[in-house]
Amino acid sequence: MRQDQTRAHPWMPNSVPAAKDAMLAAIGANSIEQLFAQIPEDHRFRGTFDLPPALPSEVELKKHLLKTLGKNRSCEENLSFLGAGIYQHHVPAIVDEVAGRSEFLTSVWGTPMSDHGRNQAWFEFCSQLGELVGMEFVGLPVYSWGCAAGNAARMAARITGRRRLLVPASMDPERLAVVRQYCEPVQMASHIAVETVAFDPRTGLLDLDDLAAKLADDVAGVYFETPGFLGTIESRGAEIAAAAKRHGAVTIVGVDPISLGILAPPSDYGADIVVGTIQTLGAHMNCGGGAGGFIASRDEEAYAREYPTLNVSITGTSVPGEVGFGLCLAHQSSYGMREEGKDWTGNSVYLTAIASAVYMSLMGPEGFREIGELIIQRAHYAAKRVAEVPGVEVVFSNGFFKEFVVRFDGTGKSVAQVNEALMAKGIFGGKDISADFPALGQAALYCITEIHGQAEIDRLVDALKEAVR
Amino acid sequence: MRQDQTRAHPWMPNSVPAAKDAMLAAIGANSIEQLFAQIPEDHRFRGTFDLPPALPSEVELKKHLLKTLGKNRSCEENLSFLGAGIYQHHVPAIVDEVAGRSEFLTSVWGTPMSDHGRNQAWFEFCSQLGELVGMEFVGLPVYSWGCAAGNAARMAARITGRRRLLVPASMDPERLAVVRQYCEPVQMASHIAVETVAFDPRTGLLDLDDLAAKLADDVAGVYFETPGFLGTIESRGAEIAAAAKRHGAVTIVGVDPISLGILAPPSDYGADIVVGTIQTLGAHMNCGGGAGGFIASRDEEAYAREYPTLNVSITGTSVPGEVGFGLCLAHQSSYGMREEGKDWTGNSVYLTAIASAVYMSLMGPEGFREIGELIIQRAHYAAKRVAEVPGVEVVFSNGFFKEFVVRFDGTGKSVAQVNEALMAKGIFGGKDISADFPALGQAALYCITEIHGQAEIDRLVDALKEAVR
Amino acid sequence: WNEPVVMEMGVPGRRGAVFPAAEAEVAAAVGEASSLVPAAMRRRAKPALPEMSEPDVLRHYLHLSQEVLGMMNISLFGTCTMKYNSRLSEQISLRPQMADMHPYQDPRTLQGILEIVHEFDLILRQLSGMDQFVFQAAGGAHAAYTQTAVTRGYFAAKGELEQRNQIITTIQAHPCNPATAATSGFEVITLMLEENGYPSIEALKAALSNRTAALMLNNPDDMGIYNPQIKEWVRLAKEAGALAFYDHANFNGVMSKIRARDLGFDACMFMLHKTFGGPKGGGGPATGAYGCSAELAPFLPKPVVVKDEASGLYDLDYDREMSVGKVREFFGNLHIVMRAYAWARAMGAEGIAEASDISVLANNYMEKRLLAVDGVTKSHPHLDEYRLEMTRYSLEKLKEETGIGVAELSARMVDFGVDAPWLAHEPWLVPEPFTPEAGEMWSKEDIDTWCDVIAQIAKEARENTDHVKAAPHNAAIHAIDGSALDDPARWATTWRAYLKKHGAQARRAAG
Amino acid sequence: WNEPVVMEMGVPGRRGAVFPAAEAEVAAAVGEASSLVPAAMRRRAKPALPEMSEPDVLRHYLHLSQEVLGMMNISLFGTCTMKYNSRLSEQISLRPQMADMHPYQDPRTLQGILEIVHEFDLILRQLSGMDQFVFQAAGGAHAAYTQTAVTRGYFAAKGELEQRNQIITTIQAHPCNPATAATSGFEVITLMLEENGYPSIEALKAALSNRTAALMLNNPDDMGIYNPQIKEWVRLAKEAGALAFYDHANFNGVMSKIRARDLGFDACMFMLHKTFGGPKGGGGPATGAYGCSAELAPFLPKPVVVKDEASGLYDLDYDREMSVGKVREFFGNLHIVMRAYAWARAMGAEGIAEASDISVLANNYMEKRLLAVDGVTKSHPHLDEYRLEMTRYSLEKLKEETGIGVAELSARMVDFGVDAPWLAHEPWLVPEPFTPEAGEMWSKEDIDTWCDVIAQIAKEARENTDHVKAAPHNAAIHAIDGSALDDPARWATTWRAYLKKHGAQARRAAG
Repeated sequence: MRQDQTRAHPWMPNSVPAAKDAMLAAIGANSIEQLFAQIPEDHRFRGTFDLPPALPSEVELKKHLLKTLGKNRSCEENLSFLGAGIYQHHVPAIVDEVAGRSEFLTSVWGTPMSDHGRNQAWFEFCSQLGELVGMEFVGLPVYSWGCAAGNAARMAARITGRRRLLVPASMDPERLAVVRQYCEPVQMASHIAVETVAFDPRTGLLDLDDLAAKLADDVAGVYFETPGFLGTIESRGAEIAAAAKRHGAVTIVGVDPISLGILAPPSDYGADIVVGTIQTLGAHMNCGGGAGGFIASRDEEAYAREYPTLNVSITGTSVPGEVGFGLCLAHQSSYGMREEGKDWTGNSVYLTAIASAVYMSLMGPEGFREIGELIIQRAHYAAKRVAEVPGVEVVFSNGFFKEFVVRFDGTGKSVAQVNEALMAKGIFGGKDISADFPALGQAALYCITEIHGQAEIDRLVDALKEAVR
Repeated sequence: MRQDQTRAHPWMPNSVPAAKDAMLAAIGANSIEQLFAQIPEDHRFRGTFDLPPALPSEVELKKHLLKTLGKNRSCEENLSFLGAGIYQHHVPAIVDEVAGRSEFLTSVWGTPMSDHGRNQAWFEFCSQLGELVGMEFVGLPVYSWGCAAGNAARMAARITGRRRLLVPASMDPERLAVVRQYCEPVQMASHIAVETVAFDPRTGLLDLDDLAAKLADDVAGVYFETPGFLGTIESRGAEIAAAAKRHGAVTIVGVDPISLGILAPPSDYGADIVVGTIQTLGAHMNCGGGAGGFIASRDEEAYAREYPTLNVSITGTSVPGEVGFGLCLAHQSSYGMREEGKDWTGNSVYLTAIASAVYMSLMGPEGFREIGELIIQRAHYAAKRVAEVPGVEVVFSNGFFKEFVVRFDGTGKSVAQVNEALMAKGIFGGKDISADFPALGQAALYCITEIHGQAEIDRLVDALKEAVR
Repeated sequence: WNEPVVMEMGVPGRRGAVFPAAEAEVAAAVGEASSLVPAAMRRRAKPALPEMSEPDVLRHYLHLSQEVLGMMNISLFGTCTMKYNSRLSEQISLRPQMADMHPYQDPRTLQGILEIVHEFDLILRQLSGMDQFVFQAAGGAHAAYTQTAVTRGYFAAKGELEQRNQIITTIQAHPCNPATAATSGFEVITLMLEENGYPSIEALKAALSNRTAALMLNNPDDMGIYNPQIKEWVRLAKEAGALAFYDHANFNGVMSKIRARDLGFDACMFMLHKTFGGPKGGGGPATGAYGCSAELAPFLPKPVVVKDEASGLYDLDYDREMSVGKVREFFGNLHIVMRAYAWARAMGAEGIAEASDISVLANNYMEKRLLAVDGVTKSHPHLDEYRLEMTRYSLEKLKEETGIGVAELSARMVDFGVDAPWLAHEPWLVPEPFTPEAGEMWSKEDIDTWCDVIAQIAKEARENTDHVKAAPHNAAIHAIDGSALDDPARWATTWRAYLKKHGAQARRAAG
Repeated sequence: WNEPVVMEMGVPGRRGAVFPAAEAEVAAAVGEASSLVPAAMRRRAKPALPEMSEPDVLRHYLHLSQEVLGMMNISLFGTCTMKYNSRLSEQISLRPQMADMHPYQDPRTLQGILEIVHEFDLILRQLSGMDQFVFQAAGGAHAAYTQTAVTRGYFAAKGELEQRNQIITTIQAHPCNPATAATSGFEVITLMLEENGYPSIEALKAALSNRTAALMLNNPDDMGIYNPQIKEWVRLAKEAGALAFYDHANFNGVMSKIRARDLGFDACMFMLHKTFGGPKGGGGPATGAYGCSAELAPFLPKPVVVKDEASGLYDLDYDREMSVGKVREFFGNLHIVMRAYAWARAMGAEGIAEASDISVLANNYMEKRLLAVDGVTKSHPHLDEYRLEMTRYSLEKLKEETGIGVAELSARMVDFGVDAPWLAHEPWLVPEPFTPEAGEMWSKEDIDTWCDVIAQIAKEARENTDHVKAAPHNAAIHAIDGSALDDPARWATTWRAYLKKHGAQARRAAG
């Protein structure tokens, strides 16, 4: 066996003894150990780490990683109808290419001059997203849609000085859990009470009577989504926003921006703050790691001054006609004011913002229209076909965008049983929501995107027919 | 159905009607058809092309390509022992990264100043390869090892004014076929006669008696390889080169440079021209598309002036101390002299040269040593273990690098039968060479590289034991 | 070079991405798309996005990438522990078995990624002594937030949450600690540094009480000084009934040398996107690995990856009654966890220890070089100890003597093709601060080059002050006008706002 | 910016790629590696390669990539028909199902790639009218060579090869035609252009004889002029017993408009790496698709991909008795064929026709713009026809008037961030020639910008001649010293040779 003890590690240029010796000599130290003298001996760990063996050789490491990941079964090899917050949309190749460019991928922070290209790309992300949602002020993204909603709720509370938030009872339980986290538990003095507003069991839309009953002058914000978690397009957004406005509450709308080529921008129906996902704009699912959220609003100072995000503004330079980009309203962040800052700011999903910028540039207005039309048509086709399966029912059979709820009660099978049968055929059935929404029965949320052609939908229907037999 | 007739194609910015109209207006033409007026009507194709439907949508195109390529079974998912000129070596990730950089990938030709980085990378390819093979003059790569050997044979013929070439009878039939093509059929006035020299059936090495018998003062070149096609290391290179020299013939040596961390550079044993593959230096197999060849020699004018390759030289610039790179000896190419040029020059595998440059920089002297040691040890281990399988014999049981010949005659099975059994277990057995080398019996050429660990070799042995039962 | 803003580019009708029309049978079955959208919700005006072809979009963003210096040359970006980001991991991250995985797939189809999460959890447990890690936090600050959420859960379960509403931190702890504590509803008590470079035990004692929920701090902080009393701190905190959280943002300096749990901490966090070799990407996707003791584990956000030792199968445990719920949807940025796992495997225990060694050695070497520059000083100059992985320097002297401070230095560095270092988090305890970090990935030559640039600029500051002040001269753009950035009448985070506020003059000619 | 040559970089002992030691059992079974190498063949001196870490290698080559202009901005590189290279194809090319395929796998495991080859063959048959394509040639010139090899095989089979030892081409045919003909042992007869921009029928008749093996030509050639007598040419060639080969290097101008076989040609070739959207990569990996009539097909290099229509299975047919053998090992650069297939599918028949339309339209638009520049003229100015996909221009007038010719123009263009166009193959029939090609991937705006640069330089040539002559001013390096390149005492294609010839002075300080 070769002695590898002294072999330099490929990722550490200074692991060459000569480099270490030269640096030790320069600082007048005899050993590296000496450099750690300030750590008291009784703090030191002197044991051995029980770590798996090192794989400094790339050929070995690659083999190991591929073998391990090879135990996964992906949505590319299989046919997946899972959505519920993470969506299998097509990621154009140039999105990966740009986001993978070493310059962007490894970029840290320099000056507005040395970061110019990245800052511009971020500004372009905000600018394009602003066009989609119809808003003028857009921050850099936060971790997820849920986090964006949580931040927006806190913004509303700060703006209004109130501490109640109304959300739809049909909201994604996962996303709702995040919002509740952000709104703090009841023991905290600054707790924001999150209350759910019922939804109409026939349409999936918000129950306006229940909303009216709960709306009052102590409500900070009314949050609703379109399309909502159950897939439905909230058609009475303007009425909801008007009701909120009457009570001085902030209207917060959650959207999946990939729908906005055919759906009205929330600004059209009165949204004050818009939040949503950016995962659908060019991010891979990454087992949920593709999540990313945004916050947008009108460019009003009262709103702008409550943003917890990094914000990039266009500005001039010392040369007339030249533009550059810099952080704006930086001081209100936690970097500027620590605990006095707006919530907190930190690393988020800023590379995804670049990916999304590329995605939106590639799509343009017509790309968004086409994809929206294609998805809504195929989703309705899928719903129609699925409803033909004996015993299977589509709960909200119209007024949805890409997701719809399928109830299996009539088949005598549970969602789990159906999905097990589908999996055996290489199909990942819709997300089981029967535990979260018991009123809907044995229900699953199916998702259709542009990757599901008629052939794939027909394949699902055939498999379902067998599965429910 | 949407009318797509007028939809602009994503890859053609000017497919927008407005752009076409503006250009037509500028040139004063009424229609595009008018621009083709100079083509006589009876030349025009007026039919319809029976092409498969267009897939301008990337999501559809990707689906189609993945589905089609999904019918392949790759050497990553399977365990392959195929070599014989294309080898499954590990391609470091940064090699793909650099070769895939848009700047290199799409580069055409500008000026030495605008192409500076690429020219430097090419120079670095030549410089590093020169160190490996021990030569000072290295051209940019040609299509393949066989093409390089063919070009070298023609160089030898031009240098010596002679028209006989001696090659080993153990040579790769595929590579030999290319050399014969380059040496022209007997009907041509400039035909170079290619004659094979026998090999020792016990060792696989060149039969020096047969060589002596065929060497004469009309021989332009003696070509041999190490490791040779049958895997063996030609240990008497110096004697062969000396014999060639005595007769005024050029010694041409073919090498797989990945062996040169542990094998002597051909300059050490008298090579005048060195050729070989660059596929092993960072190119994917690509079903054979990874092939690439190189030509190197001492930096003597008589040799340099016969190169058919593009050649890049370092030089100064108008600023003292600054270096640049330019094409050297360009005029002797077919670009400079058409039919009077040295063979011909054209697009080759120049991007692979960059990949190989990265590969060699990453490897360094110790990387080449380690990989050579690892491969030769594992290959011998494999040979030893395979020889334990009842009825199976390793023909040249030592003195080889990464490939060795396995004879199955003792098992009563043909190579085809054995390989069929292996394939059922996800193993691609060695290349069947029984038709090309009938004297070796039912023989297959097995290849071991750094990707084959002991576990993979043991798996092969187990599978072979079952296969020959 | 003058790359236009994408909003100025394109031509009507030009297309980048196109999609097929729905299949004939699909269209026949459901009708026009517009008929499927409730009338009130149909989009009327098209979004004013650019209309571009694919090659034009690609080239635009490639050009922007060319206008980023980042880590393409030498960037000793402090407080971030920047590392080499293996291209192998990037390749693998695009494999369908990573990229095209859905979090709600049946766990039986997620065995590879769950194994990686679990194995990496075990690695971090070794390095920290903690009993369980989760990866739901999407950044280091988010992991600090996780700490505050877990703290709430822990004390809520004990019925003490209303009482214990204070979190103690130090002025040099990363701002995310006080900020997340405040966001979680806690009152923040900040201890100041004293002469030794860390707050005194007395100050801590004065702050601790039965209202203290937790201690949140870094050690060493950006000064590179290790608080040798930290064990006593933790003891005191626990004595007061509080939790102790170790923000390991500065882990490189103590990696393999100490373990948070051994020192008594209840929880800690690691930044996988930095310390463990994930790419920073300008700021994420990131992962804050949050680890804690068995006592706190029941309160962790759910789900947690668990292994059934009998079957060897991995699963997602959602059935955690005491869990504080979610800090973000799903399980975390698992593509970053994968990269961190790959990094840890490539390094191994010895490599990880060596990375810490080299990082501290290189920092001290850099210190030697920087303090040789006339005008550069360091924080707490009276302390003789070798600093750990970074040191805070000051240009106060240079600024006084020449007018060139860290802002001017940063701008001028760009002209040399090297990027500016991190300065310091606010508040600036040290005037004109900067905090480079050599880490283990930059060679001695790189560090020398970087220090040469500082020395050169310090020289220029005296000899050619105006030239430095007018920098950069060779960057993509010239010095930006910062005055608009906080002016409501002029800031513009979108092109829409820009056009609105700056009107016709905003429209530069494209190209 | 001053990136050192890699041979100057590194530090002894530094490592980039490492490999494990052989497993203990392996080592025990076979002994030391050195014992396995025959003593005479052991390497004694290590190769003097750089010793670098992985991040340093990556950064070095990323820096070099940044010093290439290429198609990152506007490059109207003539005679190459540059196209958009889809990034989707690049992604897919790295999939194991493409990259990790071995040519000697059982064809049953190659069905995907063989299907692509076969389907693409069918597409090219449609576009050319030919009966069979092969993809063994690794470039356009190599396809021309394939033609000469097939020509030899065809006439050898007829027993006429010794007699038919001449190939006729034209002075504007790509140099690879005469060069490969000569390499194959043929005598080359070159016809000169006449007033109409192509050689006369009379000249052809004079050249044809029973010694003629083949005619090899482009149409249009780089002048953009279509030879309307081409059908008659082919008829005359065949009447003389010769073969006719159509080099479709300039296919964009006639793509979908004519078919080589319809005009009577026996064979043709397409450059998949250019015309069909494969990346040029600075010059390959490339593919010359060679197609021919059923009469010539038996002589094609082997193997040929065939489809069994009954089973639908694809196979490699090696059993071709008349085959001329091989022009390169294996079946071709199938990863380039895959890209070309993807391109053809993305474009479809209509897209391909439109690409030709746009390409010719854009060329004529560019001509309008360029001829408006004082000092620019075009070849055969007396001809009124619209040119096809490219036109040859001349700076003769500008050169005479200002001393600025194409060399100076090219160098100066770099300063504007646009790349120089192709000038012309030798011999330069037109003085100071240049041959831009707009193609279908550059927008009208791009063409305008490019023409603006030419106009600007022409203006500068008169107003600030020395500035133009000293160009480039803003490139990675300054104008190179060309005098060393053909001087045996000074040229150096390797660092070894450089050190030898230039000695100590060659050693620049690294960095």
